[in-house]
Amino acid sequence: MKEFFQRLVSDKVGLIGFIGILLVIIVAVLAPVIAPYSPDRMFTEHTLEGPSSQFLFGTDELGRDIFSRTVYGAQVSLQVGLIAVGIGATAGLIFGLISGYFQGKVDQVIMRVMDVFFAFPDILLALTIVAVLGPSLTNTMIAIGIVFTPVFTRLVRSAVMSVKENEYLTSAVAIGVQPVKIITRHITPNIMAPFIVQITLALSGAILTEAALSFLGLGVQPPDPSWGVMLNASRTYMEFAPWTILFPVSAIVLTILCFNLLGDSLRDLLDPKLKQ
Amino acid sequence: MADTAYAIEVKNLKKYFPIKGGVLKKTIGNVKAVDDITFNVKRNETLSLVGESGCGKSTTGRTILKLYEPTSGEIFLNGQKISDIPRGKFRRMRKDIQMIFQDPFSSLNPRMTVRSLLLEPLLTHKLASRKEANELVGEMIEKVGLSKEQLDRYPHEFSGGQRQRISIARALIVKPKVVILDEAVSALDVSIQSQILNLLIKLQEEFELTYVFISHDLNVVQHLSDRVGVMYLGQMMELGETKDIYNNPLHPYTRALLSAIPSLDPYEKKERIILHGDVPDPSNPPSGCPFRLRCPKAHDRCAEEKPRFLEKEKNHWVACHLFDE
Amino acid sequence: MAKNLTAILKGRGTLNTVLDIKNLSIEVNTKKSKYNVVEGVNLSIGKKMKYGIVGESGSGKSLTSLAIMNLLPDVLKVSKGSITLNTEKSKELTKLSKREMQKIRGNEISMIFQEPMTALDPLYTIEHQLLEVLKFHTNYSKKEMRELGLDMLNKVGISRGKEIFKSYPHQLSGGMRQRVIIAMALICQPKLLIADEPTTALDVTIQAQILDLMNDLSETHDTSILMITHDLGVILETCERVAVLYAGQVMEETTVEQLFTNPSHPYTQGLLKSIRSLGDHKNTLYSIPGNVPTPAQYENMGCRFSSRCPHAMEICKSKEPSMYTVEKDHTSKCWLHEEEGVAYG
Amino acid sequence: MIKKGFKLTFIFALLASVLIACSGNKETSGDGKDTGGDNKQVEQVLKIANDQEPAGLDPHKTPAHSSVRIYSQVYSGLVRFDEKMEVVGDLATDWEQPDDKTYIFNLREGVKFHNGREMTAEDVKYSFERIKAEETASHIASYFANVESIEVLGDYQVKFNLGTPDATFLTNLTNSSAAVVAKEVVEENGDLQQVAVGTGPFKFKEWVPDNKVVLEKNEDYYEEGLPKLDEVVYYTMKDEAARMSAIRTGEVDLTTVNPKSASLLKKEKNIDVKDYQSLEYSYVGFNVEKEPLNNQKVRQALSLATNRKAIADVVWNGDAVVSGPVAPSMGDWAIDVTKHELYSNDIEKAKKLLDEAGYPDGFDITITTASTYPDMVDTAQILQQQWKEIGVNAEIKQIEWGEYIDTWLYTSADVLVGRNGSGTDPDRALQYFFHSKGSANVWGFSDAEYDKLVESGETMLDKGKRKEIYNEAQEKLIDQSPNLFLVSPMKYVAVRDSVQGFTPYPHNGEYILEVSKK
Amino acid sequence: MYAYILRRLLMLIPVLFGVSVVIFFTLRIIPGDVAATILGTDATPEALAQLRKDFGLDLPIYEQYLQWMGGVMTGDFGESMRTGKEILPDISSRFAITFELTMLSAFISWIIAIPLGIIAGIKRNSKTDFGVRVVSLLGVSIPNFALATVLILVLALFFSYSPPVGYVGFFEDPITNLQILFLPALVLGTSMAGAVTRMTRSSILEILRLDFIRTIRAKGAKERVVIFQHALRNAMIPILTIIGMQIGVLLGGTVIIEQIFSLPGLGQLVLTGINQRDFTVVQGSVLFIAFVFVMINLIVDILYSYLDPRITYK
Repeated sequence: MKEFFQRLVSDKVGLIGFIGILLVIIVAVLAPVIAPYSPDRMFTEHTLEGPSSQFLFGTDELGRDIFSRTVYGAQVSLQVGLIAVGIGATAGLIFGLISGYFQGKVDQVIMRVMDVFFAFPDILLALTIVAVLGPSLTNTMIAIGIVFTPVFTRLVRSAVMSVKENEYLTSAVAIGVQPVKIITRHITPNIMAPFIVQITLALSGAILTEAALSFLGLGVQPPDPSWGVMLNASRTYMEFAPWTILFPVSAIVLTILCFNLLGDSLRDLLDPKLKQ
Repeated sequence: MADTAYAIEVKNLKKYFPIKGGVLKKTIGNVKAVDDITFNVKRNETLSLVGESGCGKSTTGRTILKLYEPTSGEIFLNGQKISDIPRGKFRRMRKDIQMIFQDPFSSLNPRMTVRSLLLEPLLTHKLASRKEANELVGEMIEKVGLSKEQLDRYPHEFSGGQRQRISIARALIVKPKVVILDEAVSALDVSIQSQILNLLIKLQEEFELTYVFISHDLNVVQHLSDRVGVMYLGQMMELGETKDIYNNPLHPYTRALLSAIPSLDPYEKKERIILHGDVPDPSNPPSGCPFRLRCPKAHDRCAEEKPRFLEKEKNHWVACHLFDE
Repeated sequence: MAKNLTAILKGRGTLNTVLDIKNLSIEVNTKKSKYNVVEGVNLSIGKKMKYGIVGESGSGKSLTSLAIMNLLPDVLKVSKGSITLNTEKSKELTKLSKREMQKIRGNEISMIFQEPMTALDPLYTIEHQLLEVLKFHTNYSKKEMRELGLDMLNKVGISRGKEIFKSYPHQLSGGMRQRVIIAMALICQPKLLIADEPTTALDVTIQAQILDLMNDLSETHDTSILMITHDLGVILETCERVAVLYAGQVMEETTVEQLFTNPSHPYTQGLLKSIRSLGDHKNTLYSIPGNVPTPAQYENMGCRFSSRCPHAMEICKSKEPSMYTVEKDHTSKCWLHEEEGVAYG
Repeated sequence: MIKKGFKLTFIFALLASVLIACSGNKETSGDGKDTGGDNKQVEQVLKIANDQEPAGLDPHKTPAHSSVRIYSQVYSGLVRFDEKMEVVGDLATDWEQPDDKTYIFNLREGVKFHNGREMTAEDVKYSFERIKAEETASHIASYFANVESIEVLGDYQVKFNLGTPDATFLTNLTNSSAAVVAKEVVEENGDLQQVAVGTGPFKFKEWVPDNKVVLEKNEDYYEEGLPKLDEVVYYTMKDEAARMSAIRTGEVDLTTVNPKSASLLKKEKNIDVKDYQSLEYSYVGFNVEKEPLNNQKVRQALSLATNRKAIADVVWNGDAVVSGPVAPSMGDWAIDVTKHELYSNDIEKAKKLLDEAGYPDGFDITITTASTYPDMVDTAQILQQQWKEIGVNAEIKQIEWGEYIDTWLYTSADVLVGRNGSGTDPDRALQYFFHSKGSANVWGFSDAEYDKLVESGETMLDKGKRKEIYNEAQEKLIDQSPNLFLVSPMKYVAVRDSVQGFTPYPHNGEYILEVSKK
Repeated sequence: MYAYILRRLLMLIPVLFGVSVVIFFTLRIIPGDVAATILGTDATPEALAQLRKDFGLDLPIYEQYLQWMGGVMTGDFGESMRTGKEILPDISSRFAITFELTMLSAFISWIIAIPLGIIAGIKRNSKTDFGVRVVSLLGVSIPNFALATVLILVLALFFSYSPPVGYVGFFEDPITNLQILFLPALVLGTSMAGAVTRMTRSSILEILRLDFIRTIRAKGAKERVVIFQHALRNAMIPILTIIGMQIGVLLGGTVIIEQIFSLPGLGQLVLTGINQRDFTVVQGSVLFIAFVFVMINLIVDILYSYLDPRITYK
């Protein structure tokens, strides 16, 4: 772990990503402290005002402080990302482990079901699920989680299969270790590298998917300020009041960039093939 | 039927790997990795299986260990027939038969400390309480020439030789009766190899172990084994006492193999038999004797008839038409 | 093919050298660490000579060969010393530009590697990969190239050349691939062939075929061979001179005959002893105790073998010995020779 | 393989530059300033950006605005509104009323359907019977529910027999959906969703789904010299940014825009922005059968807590007027609500009412609205803020259109934010939406007195008296507050200055009959 | 090979069957139905019931499914509930647009990504590498619709340019067609490019460490030959996987871009279908997209064997 951080520090790209994400998390956690106003407080006399000392990033069409909303948006967007990816990753881990370890018929059944979900285009699947469940923060997260499950399942499954190629696994079988322990102690820790990389990338994917759902009006519900919601609302006013789009867009772009940079360099750092 | 004097008996063992093909993935052929071999290993004996890559020696070892299900034939462990015990049930018997692998870098789980690697077999088979187990681990690590201080390190902090010591400790800590060593020293440098070989011999005496030693290194095999079986294309070509095999090889393949070892004596004159061509594809072996395509002494009969495996001299078996008149 | 001692002696002592390595050091240079993995290596390979470098893994033998080819991985570089190639005119390889080096590789010096399984591009036919070398270095027509290629395959014992031309590497066995690689290495008639563990991955019967082939070819092609291996048997089988590498340094350098009959360095002695004791069935083998030091430990350890040496003295642990000439054509890097009073070379 | 890749790259780069070059050229010609070439006559093609794909073209079945704006150019009705919202003849030249319950229309002679057949009284009879037939499921069936029979008196004369006197009958006839259609076309196609054969100024030419609908000039249109345009093309462009960009660059000639975009376009020299007060108003609907909204005081408190001016300012950029159940653009019919007590935004009084109703600490409630319309979402958010002041904690639930309609229909939401078209006659605004048997009264609102009032309004033919009835009904409705009536917005149409003779009216935002291009 | 293709095609059946079941029953539990959306707020319960009957929505759900599937089996995807038009011709004409857009986007992304990935891979950990990684990821990081809107606005305001309105097919007028598709493809391509760059970079890196690259260098190959003839071709295999997946994702992911740029593609059809609860349209389109998606996967797998002689499907 320590060694890992040392290597992370030596990789500037990854470090930038890591620090960036840390900042976003801090902002999200400290949102009530940082934000000068409540994110849904409306100053109806001050709609669509440019940045000023009172409103650092200006105000939106309903006279709300964009700075406060961007700060709280970090909370909402991160929450969406974490929980959605949490759902997808956990389900994927379980299915993938079962599928990759036991193979045979179980594997066939799980993978065919995943194929079915995989065959649905992401956005359309999310859209349909949200349409069924009704749009809300929770349902958005569930929908994105379901959409991500097949990807994680496939990844975990193939990682399990490649771990199974290692002799330490044959060795564990030869020693007589119980299948459950083989999965938990020998396989799971060794598939974590690609799994974690996928998680960082999926996090950015989840935030973007939420934004896309917001564009279609099916994402996080107002007045909750997810960046996707802000972005979509401000599209109409972009020309009239560019700051309404500038700040949420910057927030989303930088955050996703950081997740990607981190994931990218984790991939290099954790990939034994690229170790020098 | 089984003789309890033998630690292991293998009778007419076959292990075929199916080749799938066609629209419905039906089996369209077989790779005959192990094709009807019979041998036994006495208690406290070291039997080596030698041969070139693809000859089926590893598959034999792994099938004995029930890492593969045999296609047919019988395997006995200490007189008990294990070939038809389901794998799940066999799990508990695994403490009697252990395995040491070739690659010291991939045979230890990189995410586990040496301590947990050694504890695992004990706890799995409930051979000791956690406290006792910890003591046993300490004893064992010292027996293989490492120190207790090294227990909390991870495998990557060790050199190849040290890792192989850890693997040995892990295999032996459950006090098995039989150990299958699959190319256990092949990946090591000469100076380290001899350390490990010494250790293996020492431990064999101490724990009264039976070894099945699988290797392609004929020098090492000569040093370690009581008896040697020479395999080619899934079949046993010759089996006998080590000294008989090395001093009086009967099978043309064994002779070629032994002559191919580079000599270490600059003054030694050696008759070198250079074999031509490569080992045939095991999914499509030649008719009759599997070695006939490369055999300098092949004749018509070799193509027509598979040679029988006969005891040509006392305890010296060979499968070759030259010795079957 | 019995080894004839007079034949060994014939090739030795040729003053006319193909390759001269002087005081070569190779350095690991990353942001975190900087140390030598190869240090002060001197070698000189005569025309038509078969020269061996023997050493355990991590001894730096492969890095030395890669340094000659200027193919060291990015984190490694030659920090000191020179590598001179004497063909028509002598060239200092460490100072050549990329392009000049490209002209030498595969043409004047060629190399074969350990793993025939992975040394060929899986996506191209044998024909493409074999003739590619000619395309890089000559102006032959396609037809001429094909003829040369088939001829070369014939020479490495592949008679069905036209068939093999059309195959992809995965369709060939290990021995066949290694033959193809040798053909590739020799097709431009290089002055020096570096063989880095060419038979380690092969079965023993195939190893015998390949070593036999290399011996034949070097004689018919006037090519010098630098054989890199961990297997003393292979050295004895093929080479005339040998350098023993340990922990990045040459410990002993002499003729093959002298090395086997009169090893001078305790490491060489130990190595030979442990191999020879393999013959005694089940008796305790002679073994060199301890482990090979890692490059990071090299600094301030005096003689790098001192930690494992049965003869180690106080001075060995603190001070690095020099190279001593123990007899004609025989040098060894050990403080014992100082005691014995042999000449410092 | 590799070489091929490079070639492709090169070709693509080339292609990209050609594209940009071409588009540059097109720019100049698209403006119509290109005097070169022999075609000096300006193409009389009007390109309109349609913000939604038309749902279908059957006038009797499709109320969607994106459809109406198209089929209203293809079909004609018996009568229409003129610019002063007076009923004038269209297919009927004139009409007589032998009694309160009978209308006889004299039809224009020689009017031809676009398929060439002459339109006769039979077609009028067929059309209205189709509207009334249950299997048609026409959205305007209720408008003509009291038409008892239709008689053909001659080729050019048709008689409508009503069950009761109906003051709204003529106004209802002006509705674009009360169109005269050709029987054989219906029979041939099953319905008229994909085809359009009418008697209007434009003929249906083609409909490329999600792309465009093309209408061409009806050469046989009965009014001489009209229409002036040769072709009208409705491009489906759902994205406001795309519409803005297209009107700016002259890719389209006419588009509706939102107030903020309108203010930007007003600065452009090639674009005229026309506005008109719409007949729509935004509202908050309550499920008056469920607690706590079954309590009139609660509803009144919410009305008092609502600052309608702020909604007009924030959501509509200030370009909306506070509205009652009848939109102010209906002129005389609408009462002045600004002075109404419940419109006073008196927080104290609101709190007091809540207290009296038994909710001193307020309550929790969910506001449902359609994500399809940003104005509704914004309105909901403002209400959420405003109601917070009296302790009402609202959560917003945004659903998309399909579900919204369902929710509306079955009143499965407690509070619904929406927008109503109040129609062209107060009868729709008051009876249709709030009579206890009104088709659109989904709120569970039921008041016997009110019912009687609006029933009498329908049959009252005296305009003065009728107005009084409706004034009272409006007062009553505001007092009961089954819905909160919020504001009625302005509508904006941006047109290129090459478009001549375009004026939008509240009852017809897209009157293009006399439009031409220069 | 043929056996392999045949087997894969057979395996499509359960997948597509699964897709059909999932989509069919999911749609049925979405609140609201086509009748309600057609009649809007002018709906009366009687009118609604009539319409529902017209659409067969009053039948038991499994019967509806069997009817639909029965039709699909015989190539009859049914008729749109909304327009009464046959669906299949509509789907295929719209698919052509979405497919063209997808391919164009993919193409743009390759042009951007593959050279960048190669450069980054060769100059690993250099400033160039850093720059390339950040730039390529920027494309991924911007939500499509934001980039599209900004692009439209900037082009209109500062260059007085907007893409031509009204879609024109490629074969009617290729230049106009490409003009219409260029911007949306650019937006989609930019967002795809990041992943392709990343994959190119890491597979180039991986390939460059393989033994045979050293062999090729030892043969005296110029760097250009090493990279383009050997490394890139080997790297193409994992890149192809990504590309295949992306084409699949794009096929369904163009919804937003189609809406913004007013392209009458398949995505819009599905979206409107969902919004209007036009079940038959959604079912048919999704099944169609799923079919194309799995076919693309199959084609990618077959391409592997073309690129890589080691892969022979039996």
